Amino acid sequence: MNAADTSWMLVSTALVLLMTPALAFFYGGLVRSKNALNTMMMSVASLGFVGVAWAVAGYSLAFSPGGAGLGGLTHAFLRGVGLEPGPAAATIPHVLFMAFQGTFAIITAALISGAIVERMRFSAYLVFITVWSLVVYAPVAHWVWGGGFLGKLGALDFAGGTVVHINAGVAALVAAVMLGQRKDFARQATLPHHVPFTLLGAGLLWFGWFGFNGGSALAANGVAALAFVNTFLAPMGTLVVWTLLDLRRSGKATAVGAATAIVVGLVAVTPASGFVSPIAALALGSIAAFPSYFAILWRARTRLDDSLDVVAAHGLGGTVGALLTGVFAQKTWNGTADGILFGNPRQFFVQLLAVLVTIVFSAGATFVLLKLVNLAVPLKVGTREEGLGLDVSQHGEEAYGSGEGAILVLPDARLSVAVPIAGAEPAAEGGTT
Amino acid sequence: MNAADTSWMLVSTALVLLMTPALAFFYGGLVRSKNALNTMMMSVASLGFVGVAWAVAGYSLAFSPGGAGLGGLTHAFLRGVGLEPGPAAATIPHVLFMAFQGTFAIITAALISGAIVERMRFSAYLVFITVWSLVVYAPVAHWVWGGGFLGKLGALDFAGGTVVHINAGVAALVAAVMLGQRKDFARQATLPHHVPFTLLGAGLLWFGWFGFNGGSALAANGVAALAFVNTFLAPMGTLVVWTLLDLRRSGKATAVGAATAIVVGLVAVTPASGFVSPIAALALGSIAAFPSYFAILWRARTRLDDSLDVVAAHGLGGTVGALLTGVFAQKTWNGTADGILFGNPRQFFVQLLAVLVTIVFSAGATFVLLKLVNLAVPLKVGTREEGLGLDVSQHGEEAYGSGEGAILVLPDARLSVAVPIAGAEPAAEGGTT
Amino acid sequence: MNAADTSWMLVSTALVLLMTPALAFFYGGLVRSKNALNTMMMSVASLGFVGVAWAVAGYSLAFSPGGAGLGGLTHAFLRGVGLEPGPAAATIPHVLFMAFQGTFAIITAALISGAIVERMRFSAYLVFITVWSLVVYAPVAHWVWGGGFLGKLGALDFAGGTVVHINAGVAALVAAVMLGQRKDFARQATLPHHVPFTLLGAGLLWFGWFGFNGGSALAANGVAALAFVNTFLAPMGTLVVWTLLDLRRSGKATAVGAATAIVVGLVAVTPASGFVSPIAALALGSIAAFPSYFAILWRARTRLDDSLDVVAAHGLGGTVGALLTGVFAQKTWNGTADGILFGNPRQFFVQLLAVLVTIVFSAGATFVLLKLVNLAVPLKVGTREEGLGLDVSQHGEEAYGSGEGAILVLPDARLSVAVPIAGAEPAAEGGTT
Amino acid sequence: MKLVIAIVRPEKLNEVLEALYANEVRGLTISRVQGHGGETDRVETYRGATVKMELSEKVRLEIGVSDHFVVPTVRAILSAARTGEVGDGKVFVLPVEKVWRIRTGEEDQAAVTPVIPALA
Amino acid sequence: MKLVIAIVRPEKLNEVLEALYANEVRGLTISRVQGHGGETDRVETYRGATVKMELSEKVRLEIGVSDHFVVPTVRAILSAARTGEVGDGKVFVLPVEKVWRIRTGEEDQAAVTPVIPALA
Amino acid sequence: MKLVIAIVRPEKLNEVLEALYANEVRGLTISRVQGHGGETDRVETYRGATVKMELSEKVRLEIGVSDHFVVPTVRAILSAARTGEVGDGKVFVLPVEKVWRIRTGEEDQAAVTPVIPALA
Ligand SMILES: Nc1ncnc2c1ncn2[C@@H]1O[C@H](COP(=O)(O)OP(=O)(O)O)[C@@H](O)[C@H]1O
Ligand SMILES: Nc1ncnc2c1ncn2[C@@H]1O[C@H](COP(=O)(O)OP(=O)(O)O)[C@@H](O)[C@H]1O
Ligand SMILES: Nc1ncnc2c1ncn2[C@@H]1O[C@H](COP(=O)(O)OP(=O)(O)O)[C@@H](O)[C@H]1O
Repeated sequence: MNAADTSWMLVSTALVLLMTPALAFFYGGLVRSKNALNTMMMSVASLGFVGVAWAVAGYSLAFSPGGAGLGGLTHAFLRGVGLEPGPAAATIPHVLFMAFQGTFAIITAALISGAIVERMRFSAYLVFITVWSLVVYAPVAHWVWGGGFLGKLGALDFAGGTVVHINAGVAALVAAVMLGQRKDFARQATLPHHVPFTLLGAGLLWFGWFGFNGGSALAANGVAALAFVNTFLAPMGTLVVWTLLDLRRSGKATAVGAATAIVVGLVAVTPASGFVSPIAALALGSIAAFPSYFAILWRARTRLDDSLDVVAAHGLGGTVGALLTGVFAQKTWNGTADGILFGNPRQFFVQLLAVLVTIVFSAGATFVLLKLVNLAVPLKVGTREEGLGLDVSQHGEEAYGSGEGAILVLPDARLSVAVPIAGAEPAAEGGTT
Repeated sequence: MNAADTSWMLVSTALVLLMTPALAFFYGGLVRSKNALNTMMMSVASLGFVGVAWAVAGYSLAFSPGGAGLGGLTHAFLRGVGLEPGPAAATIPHVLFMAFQGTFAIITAALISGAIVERMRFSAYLVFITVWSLVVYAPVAHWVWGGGFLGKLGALDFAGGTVVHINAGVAALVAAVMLGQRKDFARQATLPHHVPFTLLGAGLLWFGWFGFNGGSALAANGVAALAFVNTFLAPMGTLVVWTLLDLRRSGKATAVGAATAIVVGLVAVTPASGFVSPIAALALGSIAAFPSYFAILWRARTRLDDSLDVVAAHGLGGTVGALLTGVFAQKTWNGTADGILFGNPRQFFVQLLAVLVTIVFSAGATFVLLKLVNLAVPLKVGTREEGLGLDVSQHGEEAYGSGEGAILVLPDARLSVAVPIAGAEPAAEGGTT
Repeated sequence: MNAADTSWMLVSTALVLLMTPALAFFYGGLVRSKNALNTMMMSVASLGFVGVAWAVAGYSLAFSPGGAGLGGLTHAFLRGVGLEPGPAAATIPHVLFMAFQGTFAIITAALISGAIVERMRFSAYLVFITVWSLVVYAPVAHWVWGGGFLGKLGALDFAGGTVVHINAGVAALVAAVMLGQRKDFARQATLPHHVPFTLLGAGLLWFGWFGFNGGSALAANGVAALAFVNTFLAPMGTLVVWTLLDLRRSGKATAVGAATAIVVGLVAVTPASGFVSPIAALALGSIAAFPSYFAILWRARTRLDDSLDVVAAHGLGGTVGALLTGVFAQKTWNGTADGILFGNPRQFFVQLLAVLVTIVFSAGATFVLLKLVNLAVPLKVGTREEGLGLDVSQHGEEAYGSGEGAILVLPDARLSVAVPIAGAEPAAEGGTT
Repeated sequence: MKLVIAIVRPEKLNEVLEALYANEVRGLTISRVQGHGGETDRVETYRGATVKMELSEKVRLEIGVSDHFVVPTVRAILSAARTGEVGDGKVFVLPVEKVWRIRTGEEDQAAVTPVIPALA
Repeated sequence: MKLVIAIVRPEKLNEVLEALYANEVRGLTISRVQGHGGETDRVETYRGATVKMELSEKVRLEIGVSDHFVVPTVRAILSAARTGEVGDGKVFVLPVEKVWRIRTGEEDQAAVTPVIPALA
Repeated sequence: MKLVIAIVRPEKLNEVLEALYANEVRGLTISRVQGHGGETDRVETYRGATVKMELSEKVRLEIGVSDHFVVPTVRAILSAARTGEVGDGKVFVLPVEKVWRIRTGEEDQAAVTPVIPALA
């Protein structure tokens, strides 16, 4: 065990965990205020439900020895996951590796929620993401990182272009289609109720992403530094290009656009971060701005209510990143493989294959899962509840309560006996205890 | 000195420092908007006043060699606290250990404020927490961690179940009783004015808590990883159980509940984090949801205006955690001691003793201190100021100013001479400088 | 290469990057809501534009071998910046050093924006900060840290008192004068629209500043711990003094004041952090409260619309810190140089010289640059746009949209063909896809 | 038909509402407003700037009532909203020419009598 | 001159505005209000406290019109704002004695006819 | 008794208030509203969606005055609120039947004359 590596991985794990609350704010700012809490809770809940599922079975399915398609149950309930280094990371405690990977499962499930905000029944959502993390996320993680067939084939995915972003993006697409549109979609303007939250979310996501990509080196070494610096540069390129596209289109550099650009750049560099040179990362980030920018414009003209554009940002951004990894990868930087630009076109096709396999599996499995969940609990809330807002209808709360006209419902029998400590006398002009 | 350990402790200290602003948002979101700044300032002020008191005398009282009950003044004004490792932590600079421990004192004092929001005179509060950190916090820290009698007895408190949470929870209870109720308590509904802030606070608290518990290993080793992972798992368990309890009770999974659950899970695992296995931590977190959940429901029916339920979350959560440490502790994981489940019932009673001693001392000392402060400055603001809100009455500010009807009071003589640099000519259509 | 140092520098770089979004909130909370996004975007844009400029040329100009006044272009486009340690930092990857320094350039440019909020044309701002980072920031960084003449002279600037804070403060002064006042300045009260954001910003800035100062040791060693702990103590002193000054002046401890105090303390300790003892840092922070406190009061009576008091906080705070470094520096702590108090008055005059050189150069160069930008794009928006607010006029967005009276403009031809995936049938009572 | 407009203290709103419901007045509309009158101004400070806040938070109630309901309505407000300190607010009664209930198109008196919810 | 005051559901606002514009009513002022009537209360829970929310979000329109415009204005509102469920709101018509347009000082009828923006 | 209702630009509010105070009008109530009239719409963009904002921010003043105060009140508003550009707003004068001061129960004229605070 190496203390320096452990130190970095402790930090990285904390950073990635922070990304899920960050996502809650990124998404939460983009919806209407009557759905703010529901949207945030879709991320927060993942921290609980997917996290527990990960400890119970997800980690084992993804990372314990098994077949080409799925791991076994050796590590179910964290059996055999101890303080000594595990097989996947030779210099840090096994249990820390488990937690680091758990943060990935949590945020991947939470990412999906952006496509289905403002209309999904919360209990159905809880069932959906919990099971999804076991039957969709865990297998794909196994294929790429857990000893499965994509990793063996040589697919490069440093920190989760396929496993996390394409996977979530495709699931988001399927979920958006299956739930159908919000009742006001394309009928009424649904403005972001709190753009500063979206900027806050983007800032914290970037911060956390240093752990996501930099931590995927599983050590505090040169590869970590490379992944880190690429995570630093790529979104800068995306942000500049996006801003210029915005200025060119309407003369206004939008803040929602800037926040989106940062996320798209981070998504795109994720699979590439440990494999390409820093200047290539800057190029990759800049290039990745274009498809997502225009996809978002185009999506708004379709009938697809992928409400917060998860498909354009994560699905498409992840795909572009995964493919460009096959273009820009450079053995002199990563010691592993070259991409097209450095004379190895094969890598590109391996990347393409990994992308396609992930798309097909994620789409199919998510579709079946949602169908099943729908049998147990209807996925969508009623039109009335949608109109009232999901904060009140699903959570019994308002995000920004003013208290006007709020009448306290006194419990049947307000205890008239004093609480035990009530003997102490109140200070000063204090109330009567 | 070990660089890897230093690296981790630098990070941990920063993380714990961040918890106090995080707490400002956790608490600040739960009050009415007219008291938002006051509530936040109760945490922020602790960063200044308790921090300075710590450097001046608190650290010395807690950690310099002394008796069983209190340290000496050897290290007052940081004398002898240098860059070489100190006695308490052999591999990191002494001065860093001092800062790390300082962040604990700061947040412990700030935690108390949740019980007395919306009514305490700010100047009285400043005096109270400053002195409290010296006469209540420092001794208890000394008993458990500074070479005092509880540590010698074998009480297990990894990161502050007794020192921080029970201590703050009990002080909160005493303070709530002595200040008495807010004038609207149980008369009017006082809704949280900004639940997203509470979620933000909970997210940042969790993030910071990795430094709190993980850093309490004082090194980047296996114990740190264990404490870290337990801090990762326990709140997940609490969050799931709390959500299910909420759904069972009213069909609505509240966001305030989710934020509370995260904190309760973190509190409960604090004393246990370096002593129990990960799966035990998950169990411990899940179990800890019950007492706090029902205590909060019950408290609302009493006359006790512990406004933000510090007693239920920290006092009770800390007690449950400290006792369960005596149940779940496992020598094969911690190398130190077993709990009941592993054949050592004695540990449970040592834990119980530590809890009781802390409760008695904290209650008594806080009571006397508040009585004394009240002689100098009345603890509670007048009813009028309470009605107006403490932001305006104590801080002369509004949290969310619109500027309507705000008239700028011009200083008696607005300087009509130009400022020195005013010679430079204004650009474009610029104003007249 | 040293893994522990790399681990700490990875974290530090992430922490400093976070400071720019933090600044967005610190500043964003202080303006009126109609300018909230514009103010935040002034920081966010720096992450893109200055970041890219840094990779393209800024890093090379500042840190590649060159003359006394400016580095060369050896490292333009990051040529020769690899994973092996570079000349400036012997134990961490060169590319990581580049990124760490890049975060400094980014925030320095963003700091300026506080003086010119609510009135600068956004496109002119983009051009300004991008070029400024190359022609003002890079040279000054070279002088002090890149092998230039101020470093050679023995000027002590641990983490950027001159390079960052005086530099930004002076540029802010020049920019405020050249743009002229806002139309409502001194006519109407312009209240902070969201003080909690300012507190959030201050909290996150403090957190990030541990990387800023602690990371400037470029290693996880005793110097890092010293810089870290000084960054911990100094703002505490400032916060206490500022609060007491506030209480003395009006009986109210303002929250905006507390946030400002934290920043002033951080600014002042920046140049000193690795050179003075912890108790001296506490003293330094306490002393630094006075000049900035009274400068802010005084500024409000002048005609200078340095809207968010960048000059008083950063220019003056940085100057005080740089000079006090020459007073409190202590060889027994830093191994480098003593200050006046320890018998070396020469150091004070070297500090003074560095301050003056920076002021003169920054003022002159910023003046010329703004004149040139103004030829291409008028710096200031029109009075109408100012009245409407820069969020709408420059970004086409509102920070807090309610959607009332917002009519969705349908694209000319809403695609009536279904999107590809629309074949899948909607679930439950779902909308018609 | 009359329109009763009342400006009251926010902290008195709940009491006013209860008094109105007790008097069978169940249809009403409220909004947050700011008022200026004889109250002393608050002073606030933001960095160097001192600011006098000349407006205080109030709540405005708007209640359409048939003529014979005016007196009980006003009386309920007057007694429930009073604290006796400057700033308690005002009540205005305005003439109304016509009222409609949007849901049914009912007019005048019928329009302002709310349905009693099944479980009330 | 009359003042038409309408309380409608927020989600119906855009339809109401369109209906008004279609009827040449282009000058109006709106505000967010909260209403109480026959709607069932929402229940919310914050930790131990259960709270009954007796007010629902509404939007209030205020439209100054000349006499012959009252009927089309009211008709437009009545039809556009209706859902048929309890809570649709009310329309009040009040007499107005005098109107001024601030920009020009024009009075009465002239004051409430908005300029047609060049490109509309 | 009359009720003067004025819709003005938010940036003119302070000037209007000053003009009113200068004319001894000290009791009033304001609220934030949004208006539609002849002003050109703002266009905003949120990702793919382009949105036309048809309402502009305004402030609404409501001032109960005795009859002989109507003219000076209106005159003060008209001159202080004018910019000359479309969107300056309107003033309406409505008849009031009765006024009460809640604090004292005083009626009509007496009810709208604010106490002069000791130190004013
Ligand atoms: N003439 C008026 N027209 C409209 N509103 C008024 C008028 N006078 C007072 N108000 C409202 O009533 C509130 C209380 O009035 P004020 O004169 O302060 O107290 P009091 O009625 O107790 O003498 C004010 O804040 C304002 O909202
Ligand atoms: N008498 C009234 N005066 C003023 N506003 C009223 C009155 N009655 C109802 N309203 C407003 O109209 C809204 C709808 O009224 P309600 O009685 O719930 O439904 P409906 O008109 O469909 O019977 C209320 O929320 C309230 O804002
Ligand atoms: N008929 C009306 N009824 C109520 N409010 C109106 C009416 N006409 C205009 N307003 C209000 O006055 C504001 C300015 O009116 P507008 O027609 O734009 O400008 P102007 O009065 O300068 O011609 C509007 O935004 C609206 O708030």
